[in-house]
Amino acid sequence: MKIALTDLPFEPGALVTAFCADRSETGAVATFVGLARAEQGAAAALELEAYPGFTDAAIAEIAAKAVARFHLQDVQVVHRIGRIAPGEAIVFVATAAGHRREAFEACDFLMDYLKSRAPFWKKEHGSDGVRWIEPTDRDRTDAQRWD
Amino acid sequence: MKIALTDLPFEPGALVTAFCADRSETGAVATFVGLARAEQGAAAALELEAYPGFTDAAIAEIAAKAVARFHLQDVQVVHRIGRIAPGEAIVFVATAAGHRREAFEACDFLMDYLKSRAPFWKKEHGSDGVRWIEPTDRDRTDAQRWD
Amino acid sequence: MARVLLFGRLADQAGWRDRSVEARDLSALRAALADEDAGLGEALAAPGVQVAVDKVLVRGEAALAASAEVAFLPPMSGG
Amino acid sequence: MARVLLFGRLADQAGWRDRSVEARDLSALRAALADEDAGLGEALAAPGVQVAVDKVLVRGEAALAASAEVAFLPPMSGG
Repeated sequence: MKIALTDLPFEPGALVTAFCADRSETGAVATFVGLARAEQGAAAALELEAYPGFTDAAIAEIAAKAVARFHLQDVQVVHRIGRIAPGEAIVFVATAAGHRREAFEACDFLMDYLKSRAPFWKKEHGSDGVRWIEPTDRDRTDAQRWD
Repeated sequence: MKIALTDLPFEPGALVTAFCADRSETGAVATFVGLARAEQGAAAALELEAYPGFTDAAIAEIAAKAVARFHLQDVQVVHRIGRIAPGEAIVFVATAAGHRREAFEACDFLMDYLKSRAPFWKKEHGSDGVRWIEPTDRDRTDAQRWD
Repeated sequence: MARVLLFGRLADQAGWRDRSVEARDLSALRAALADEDAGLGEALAAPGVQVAVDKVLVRGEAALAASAEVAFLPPMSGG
Repeated sequence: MARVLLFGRLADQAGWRDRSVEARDLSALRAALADEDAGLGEALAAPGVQVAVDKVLVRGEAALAASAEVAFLPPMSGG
């Protein structure tokens, strides 16, 4: 299990390559990459704040839950913090399991948590100024599917 | 939309890198990598047969359905054919959408189709000889979720 | 001459996967193949075996153009 | 001296995100901060604002060790 916060751009493909390497009993690897959208120029940049030591510990705790609940062989989460330009990766989640249903559901579960409940504070720098973002109703109902 | 059958090993990470590049309005990329399992030595190799021109056309048709049903911005399927060693990638699916629910569901939908209904014929070379594989009951019920 | 393709266990059973057969329609083609190899004829007619002519699935009878490609497809296993 | 950390809109509102405050417990710390900036005091007490002492969430009162780290966390937005 690897959990990381990074304030530098990262390349999801390279993470997939490393994550898939040397697996002889893994049948399924599901991954998710969240990218910053330009929103047709309305979003100039996204700024994500974390509380190092607290945020990564919270993510590690939920990742451990996912491992137990979905019988994962492995899980990785990389989350960008700081200022993020449109088109750049914000979050990467990878799950490895014997079969695909477990890998998919665990990836979905982790993303719902990361998008709605994880300890980040998000600011959007747009053409009309700066605003703090709260989770959407859909984020909340998506996350409640697992409760 | 890119659909490919290949009889050579391929590297899923490199596909993810290319798939994620230059996307300013994509918020979500879900991917799935199916790997050949060693089954503790019981499976020496997998052999997949396709009908070129028929198999890829069938996959393209279901991929187009996924695009329409889940409002995808893009989709890619790469499927290995021929003899596949444990640990090698069998299938890669990537879906791009504005938001994660659509990307996840489309990837799941495509994998259910590919694993149960796509025109492939699968042979397992094991320690106890060679046998043709049919879809499992779980493959069938998974695929029926979308009907 | 139609080009006949066999896939999966059908090819294993027949001992070939690609050959040419003179036939005007599917029935004549099936008859010609069964004539030569009765076991194969039965296997091709078994439930679950689908037929594609020029890469399009057909049910029942179909006329075959001179250069038709006829594929016999056992139950698909998925990838 | 407790080290006080503010996150998200709380830091924007206060104009700082990291400082030291002399306080034996959370109430004393809240009082010291409100004394200096009444608006901030209110914001820190608003519903939805959580408090972590040494990176562990606490509810209500808590004693503060000499080198305690106290973080005020506005509603988390997810990543």
